Amino acid sequence: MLIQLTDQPIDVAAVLQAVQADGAGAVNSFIGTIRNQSTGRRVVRLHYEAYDAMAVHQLRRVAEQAQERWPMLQQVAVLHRKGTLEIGDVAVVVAVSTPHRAESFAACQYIIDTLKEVVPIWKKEEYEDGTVWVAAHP
Amino acid sequence: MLIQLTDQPIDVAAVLQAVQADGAGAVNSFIGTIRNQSTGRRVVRLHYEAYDAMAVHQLRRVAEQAQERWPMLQQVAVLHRKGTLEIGDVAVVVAVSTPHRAESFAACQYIIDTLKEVVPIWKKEEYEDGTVWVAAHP
Amino acid sequence: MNLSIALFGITREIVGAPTLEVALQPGQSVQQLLEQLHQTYPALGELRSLAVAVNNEYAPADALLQERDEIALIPPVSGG
Amino acid sequence: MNLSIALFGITREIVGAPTLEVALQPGQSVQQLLEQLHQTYPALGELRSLAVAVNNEYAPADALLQERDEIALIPPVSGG
Repeated sequence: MLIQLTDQPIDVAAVLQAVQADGAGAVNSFIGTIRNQSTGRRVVRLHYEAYDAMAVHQLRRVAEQAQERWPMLQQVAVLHRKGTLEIGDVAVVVAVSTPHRAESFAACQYIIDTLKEVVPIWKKEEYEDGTVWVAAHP
Repeated sequence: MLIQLTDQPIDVAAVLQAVQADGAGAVNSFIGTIRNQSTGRRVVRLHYEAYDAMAVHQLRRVAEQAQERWPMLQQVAVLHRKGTLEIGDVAVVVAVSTPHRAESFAACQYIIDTLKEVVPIWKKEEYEDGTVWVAAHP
Repeated sequence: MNLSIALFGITREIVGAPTLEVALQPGQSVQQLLEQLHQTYPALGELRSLAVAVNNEYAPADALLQERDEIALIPPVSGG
Repeated sequence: MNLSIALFGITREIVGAPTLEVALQPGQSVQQLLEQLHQTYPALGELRSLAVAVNNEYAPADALLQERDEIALIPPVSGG
């Protein structure tokens, strides 16, 4: 299991390599990148802040929950950036390997969906005329 | 749109790079690799044979169908190997980018599921004591 | 009319050649081609499915064949 | 007892500091801590949600706090 919260660029190819296994015929991966717009506003860059210890603990827990739900899951990798990211930068990578493909899609989607609900990481979007903490207010 | 049927190794990192777009926040990819076993038998290697012209035509059609179903789809790549592949080799890569993540999972899964139903590519599994054309017989 | 039919995978092995020349009456259908092939090569009938492609598209059973068509037998595909 | 509460994102900006020292009666709950903080910092009440983490886990409202706990406020997360 590869779990990482990092202020360095994520090497996606290395992550995909890490989840490959001779018994796994399927690798599904999700890459979240920084978009140039959000709810109609032009985004200049993003700032990610994390509660480091809890974020790593919760990332690991999400990966473990996926392994419990999909016991055939062979390898799991979840990596998340923190700090300042520019448009196109990779913010998060989830990659899983399973013997067959349906479970690889389901497990990968479960991990990214759950990550976004429980892992204490916050992003502040920077526009040309200000900043907003995403999803903070109703 | 990147569509390829090739007898050369697939550069997964280059494929992922190819589908990134500044307006796309989500990239989902599926990588199919050669497993060391199939229905309980130990696989030594695989031989892929394709009806080249029709396979490329059908690969493109599947990608176009995905773009019709998910108009927000930004980039699509579908690459398939042919020839002899060893355990762990990448046989197929599907990668799509979309503004939001749910559609990236759905479109990628649609493409690989449909590919496996309609694209004229055949694999012959080689075991230590023989070979079998996969799925040929009931 | 004389048709040249491309063969792949297990159909190529059943017939023992990568292409098969077939003489048919003009205006015969996909269905009639398949019936003729099944009689000559009974092992084709043991396949899980057998489709015919005409000019890179799957052809329905009632499609009529023409001499200049690019025709292929498509046994169960197993890509991915 | 004196608690040191870690702040992140918008809660850090609302309070204007990365940690907050709070004096509470021993045996107070998460719920009571939140009520006290809402009185001091009304802007916390405008958030879509506000959770409390104790020792890296989300704590239920009735969880009792202890002086050596590692406590943090968790405004709506937005990772990914």
